[in-house]
Amino acid sequence: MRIMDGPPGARTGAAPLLAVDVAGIRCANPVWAASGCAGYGRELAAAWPLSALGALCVKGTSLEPWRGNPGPRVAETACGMLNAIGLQNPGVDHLLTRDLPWLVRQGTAVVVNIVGRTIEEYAAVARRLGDAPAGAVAGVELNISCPNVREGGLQFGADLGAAAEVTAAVREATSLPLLVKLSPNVTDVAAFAAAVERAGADGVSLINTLLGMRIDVAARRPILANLTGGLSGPACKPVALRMVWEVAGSVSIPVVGIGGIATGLDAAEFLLAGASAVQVGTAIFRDPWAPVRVRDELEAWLRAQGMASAREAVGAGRP
Amino acid sequence: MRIMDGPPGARTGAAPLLAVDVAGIRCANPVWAASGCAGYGRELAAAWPLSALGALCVKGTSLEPWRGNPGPRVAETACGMLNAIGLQNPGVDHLLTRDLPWLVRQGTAVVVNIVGRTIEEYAAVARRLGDAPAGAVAGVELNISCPNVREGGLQFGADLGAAAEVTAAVREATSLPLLVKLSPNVTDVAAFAAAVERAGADGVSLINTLLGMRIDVAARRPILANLTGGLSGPACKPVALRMVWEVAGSVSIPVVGIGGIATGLDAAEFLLAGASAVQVGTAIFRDPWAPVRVRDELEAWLRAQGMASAREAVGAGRP
Amino acid sequence: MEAPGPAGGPDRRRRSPWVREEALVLAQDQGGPDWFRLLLRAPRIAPLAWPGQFLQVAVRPVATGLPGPAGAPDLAGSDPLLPRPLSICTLDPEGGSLSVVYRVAGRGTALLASARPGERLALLGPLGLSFPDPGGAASRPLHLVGGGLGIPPLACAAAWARAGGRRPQALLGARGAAGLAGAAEVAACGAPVQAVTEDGSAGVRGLVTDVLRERLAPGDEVWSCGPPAMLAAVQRLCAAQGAEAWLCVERAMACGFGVCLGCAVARSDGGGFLRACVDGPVFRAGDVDVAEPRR
Amino acid sequence: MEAPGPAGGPDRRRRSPWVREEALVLAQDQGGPDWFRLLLRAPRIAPLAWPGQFLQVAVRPVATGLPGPAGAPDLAGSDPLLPRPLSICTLDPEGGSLSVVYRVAGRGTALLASARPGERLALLGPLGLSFPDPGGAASRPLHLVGGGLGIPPLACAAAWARAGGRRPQALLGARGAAGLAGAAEVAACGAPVQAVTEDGSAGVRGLVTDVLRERLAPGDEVWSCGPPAMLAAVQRLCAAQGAEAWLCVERAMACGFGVCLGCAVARSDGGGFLRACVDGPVFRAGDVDVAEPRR
Ligand SMILES: Cc1cc2nc3c(=O)[nH]c(=O)nc-3n(C[C@H](O)[C@H](O)[C@H](O)COP(=O)(O)OP(=O)(O)OC[C@H]3O[C@@H](n4cnc5c(N)ncnc54)[C@H](O)[C@@H]3O)c2cc1C
Ligand SMILES: Cc1cc2nc3c(=O)[nH]c(=O)nc-3n(C[C@H](O)[C@H](O)[C@H](O)COP(=O)(O)OP(=O)(O)OC[C@H]3O[C@@H](n4cnc5c(N)ncnc54)[C@H](O)[C@@H]3O)c2cc1C
Ligand SMILES: Cc1cc2nc3c(=O)[nH]c(=O)nc-3n(C[C@H](O)[C@H](O)[C@H](O)COP(=O)(O)O)c2cc1C
Ligand SMILES: Cc1cc2nc3c(=O)[nH]c(=O)nc-3n(C[C@H](O)[C@H](O)[C@H](O)COP(=O)(O)O)c2cc1C
Ligand code: FES
Ligand code: FES
Repeated sequence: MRIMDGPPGARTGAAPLLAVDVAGIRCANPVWAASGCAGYGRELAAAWPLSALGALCVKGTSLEPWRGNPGPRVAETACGMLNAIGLQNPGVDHLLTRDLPWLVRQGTAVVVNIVGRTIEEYAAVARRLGDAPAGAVAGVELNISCPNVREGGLQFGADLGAAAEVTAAVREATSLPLLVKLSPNVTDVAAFAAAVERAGADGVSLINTLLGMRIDVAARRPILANLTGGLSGPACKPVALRMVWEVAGSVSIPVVGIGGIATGLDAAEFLLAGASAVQVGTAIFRDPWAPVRVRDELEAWLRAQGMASAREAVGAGRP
Repeated sequence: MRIMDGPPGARTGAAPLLAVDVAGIRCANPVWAASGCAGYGRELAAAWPLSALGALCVKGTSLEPWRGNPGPRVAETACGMLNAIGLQNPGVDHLLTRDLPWLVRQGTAVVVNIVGRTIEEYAAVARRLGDAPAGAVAGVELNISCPNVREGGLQFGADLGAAAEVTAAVREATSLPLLVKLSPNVTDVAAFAAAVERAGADGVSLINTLLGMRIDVAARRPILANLTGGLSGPACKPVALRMVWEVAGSVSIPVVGIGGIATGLDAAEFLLAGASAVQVGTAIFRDPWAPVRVRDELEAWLRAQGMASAREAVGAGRP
Repeated sequence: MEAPGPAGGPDRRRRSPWVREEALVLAQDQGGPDWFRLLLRAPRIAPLAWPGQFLQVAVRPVATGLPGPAGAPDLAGSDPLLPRPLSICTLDPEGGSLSVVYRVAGRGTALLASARPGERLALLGPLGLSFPDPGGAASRPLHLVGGGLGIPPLACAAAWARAGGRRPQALLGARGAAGLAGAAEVAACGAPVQAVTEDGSAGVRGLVTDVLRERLAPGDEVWSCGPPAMLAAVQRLCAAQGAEAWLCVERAMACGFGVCLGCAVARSDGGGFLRACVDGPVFRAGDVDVAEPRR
Repeated sequence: MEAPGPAGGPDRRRRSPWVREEALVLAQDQGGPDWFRLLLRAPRIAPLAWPGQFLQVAVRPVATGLPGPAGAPDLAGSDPLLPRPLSICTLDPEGGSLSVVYRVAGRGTALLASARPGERLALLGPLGLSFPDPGGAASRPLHLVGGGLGIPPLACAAAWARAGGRRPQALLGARGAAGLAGAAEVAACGAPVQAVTEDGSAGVRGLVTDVLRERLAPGDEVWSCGPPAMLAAVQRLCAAQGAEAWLCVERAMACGFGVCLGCAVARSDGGGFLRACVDGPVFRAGDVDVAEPRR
């Protein structure tokens, strides 16, 4: 397999099959890299051209730099892993001045995952993204679902009113396409999707990680310093797929599916359930080439199914 | 390893190490078989004496026989499986007249998992259990958490008020030890535990399955006839353990840990997190001897840790 | 729960106590583009087994001799989580061996195809109810009707019928010649084989039921295994002709020994569901609705 | 993010482009009660590697030649999900081979121990920053200080130092003789070895730092790898003596190439965290707080 090395446009000509527009984010293909699993793209760019991605969601970015949690921060589980990174990131200014200009040159759509401790901080990050050159930021992914920070995570993602409020504030602060990233740690994820839709979201992405734990039986204490962490990887895929199915059936904005996607057929399941695009996260740790492989396998599947475009698959598994 | 073949009492003498009392249910050891994963014990009894179990939770039992869902009812996932059995069962009369007398002779504590479509039905099943000979039923496990039925499952398990109400009604209807089996498909499982504690539960058991889905990409539709199903097995263990940790830290009634337990060390994790006993479910499908193996491995671990009793491990992983 | 009561004659199916055994892979060979034969030494299970019964096969070899950390017996891991149900194809109770013939249908069977001689596979079995005991009706015609991966269990079935004094005739169908997995074993077990292929690449062109229709007489006995559509056609044909039919029904399974209720087969009388794993997989045709609702 | 700026002299650590390679298992042998040596043919990775760098090793062999169903490339499955980081022990860039020496610490390494010659293991590497280039200071004393499973990377480090004209001296510690995993390789790579064991079963009785204290002079250079407590002691000793120390620090990892931020190592200046995988694993002693907060 030859990895493309032109800009997305180059591929669009060759394979319009894969091109998608998600909530106003135009992508060469529906396979994105998930936030926190691809850094700011530099490491992966050493392996393959980032333009092979539909979009890259950068690590959760805050107004000021965040330290993150002490270690251990990761632990493996059956077909999955727990992480409690705690949103370590160098802040939005670093992104704007250092990483974004470089990313733009790589020719991939950049989606900025934003985090904050307060509604004002979220809005401020979104506003700061307005300082980027036009077109540099393809979209904003509002992360109200990190289970690993005391403030700025589930406090917004598990409260319908707060979710709507922060969405509305960020909507005010930016005219960029706005995705809201939902938490699976709620009773009724469709209600959250509906709430943020009403508050002005252009799309939703889900799932973020499921809150989980492991205990070291020899040391007799939780393995992660943070005690709990977020479960990701194939283990969480059935839950993610069910939530995408529920949400896609209840809102009219596009849905980006995330959770345990490691193969093209995994991606196909999410498209059939109603996702317009998918994100590959944990699979990257196992195989840095995973997003490119997923894209190629998805393309092969679409062709085998005789589908004329990825859009044709979206929701095609629904009754 | 020789499997004991006397009544629990015989073992209690030999290994008081493992004996536990959970919410008034006296067990030879803290390893139970989970509801729906051991039927009514007859099939497993062909492999090993049921008296090796701490307790056996029978299949969810309703007032009248329930048909269950059409197939396919099961599908494998990464390190887990989905089921949508739909609580097929022959009803409480069948249990009382056919299975319970036989079970009592096996010398294991019998916990009856009860289900209903309405609060009245739940209460009626509990009341009928009063017709059993004294001591035949060791306890009731009130299942308000089956994700696979329209009525009588999450309708109670995902609504704080309804959960309390059905608990109170069943409490009224029986004087047997009462466990309430909680759903993981909620935002705040500890709130449910607190609500049922206030309503009269003697203990809680958790987790029931996580709602999930798989799609057949060739057929382009969900694999399960019921569309969604419940995720069980090792994949869900980190979520289960985290919920047990949360609940054990917030109620004063005992907690029975369930979810992905397949080894003695898995069981140890749940005990350290605060569970007084554990249930083995899906692991039985992979290895019918799993509960006995888990018990023996747990015993070996307790000895290696120099613990004088299983009770000593309960909560010992908490700060 | 017990097996359903007989409705139309004595229930001659057999059940066995099941055991767990780490069977030794004696040989594995590829029989067609997508199917394999696996010969196993299973001295505990083989003597207990009857034709029509199946095994739950763990698709990854047992991890023996690993320097495992204490208390972590599950080194092989839990992916795939569940064993795979496979019918017994040939059976040598005295020699303590048996074989399965299987199609690579997905990941589990693909992993199984990588098992090498000398490795050990964990089996649970023999499971389920067998075909009915063939003895005591030497002159009664017995048709073994198999389609695709329903053919393999008819091999030991043929041998059993022969041993019981019967003269079974096999009608084995597939899309093409390459799909006649296990047909050679059926013939070797003593049943004359008429192959029937949809593309005519082996035997006669058509469907097994086309040929069965010509051969079947009232009072005949039919043992059949194959895809749901074929079983349904056999069922109709036998009902119309007044023949006694026994169908081996496959369903997605979790446990394979009766505790999960995953393998539901609808009762034909509308009275709910039976379990393919313990109430079958061989059912009297009249007792069940073989068409799986969804796939 | 780039490697931290040098604080006290030029940063002579090397980084390599990393690649993926399905390496051939040439040999595997058990070196002690709980540790193994694994020799791999990795003609792409070996020529790129520098001592101190590590590999991400998939613990299950690549499932090659399986008749896989189309579109399911991940036959091996995802349990264990993550590869395991292992340091390069010996290195033959021209021959295209390398070895790792590892302890069976849990399920992943236990599975790795079942890899057999002829099988292929997926590797990612070489990862991280190497020990500092040893060249250009021929007369400067270099102490290689290793403890337990921190010993293996000092083998190729010794060879590199020798090739750079240095005369490295190795101080290798373990609880007992059986724990000196990789000590033979270090010696074979040209560094005279002084073993130090806590029970006195090999070399002198005591801790490596006891011996290092006697040998160390201001201006000396120390490369060290081992458990956190040992590294912390080496760090203190070198700071007190005015020696330059480079420490190879291990942390639980997910990706191993810098994207997950799982492998946090606290900066000694309080300025947050570095990544063990790309900002290390070899760090200048003064830059990091080697004690892992929790375990
Ligand atoms: C009692 C019984 C006996 C069987 N005997 C044989 C046999 O002798 N030879 C043989 O080749 N196959 C047999 N099967 C079918 C075999 O069990 C499945 O093909 C196998 O489980 C597929 O596993 P997999 O991991 O390769 O595929 P998966 O990835 O699990 O699935 C691949 C495809 O197989 C389907 N499938 C999964 N489980 C079953 C099932 N239990 N029955 C039917 N389809 C299923 C799935 O829907 C999917 O389309 C039997 C099944 C049963 C229930
Ligand atoms: C850069 C680097 C180089 C390493 N080089 C070597 C080497 O050359 N030889 C060697 O034997 N080991 C080395 N290790 C440690 C090795 O990676 C772990 O022992 C291994 O990952 C354990 O995997 P497991 O599945 O067997 O055990 P698990 O079941 O995952 O864990 C077993 C125990 O190991 C601990 N552990 C898990 N991951 C790590 C980790 N990354 N570092 C330290 N402890 C961990 C766990 O806390 C647990 O107590 C290195 C680690 C790193 C980060
Ligand atoms: C190490 C790690 C770091 C993550 N960081 C972020 C983050 O910064 N922002 C965010 O929205 N999601 C973050 N996530 C969640 C992922 O983007 C994704 O939603 C989740 O991992 C499920 O997908 P997966 O199973 O493909 O990994 C992180 C996940 C992991 C594993
Ligand atoms: C096939 C199947 C049937 C089940 N039936 C019931 C049931 O009738 N009542 C109930 O409370 N839980 C039922 N459960 C849930 C289990 O008791 C248990 O809570 C869950 O499976 C998680 O544990 P595990 O991972 O060990 O299986 C069922 C689970 C499975 C897999
Ligand atoms: S497969 Fe479990 S009851 Fe049949
Ligand atoms: S292990 Fe992922 S950043 Fe270091």
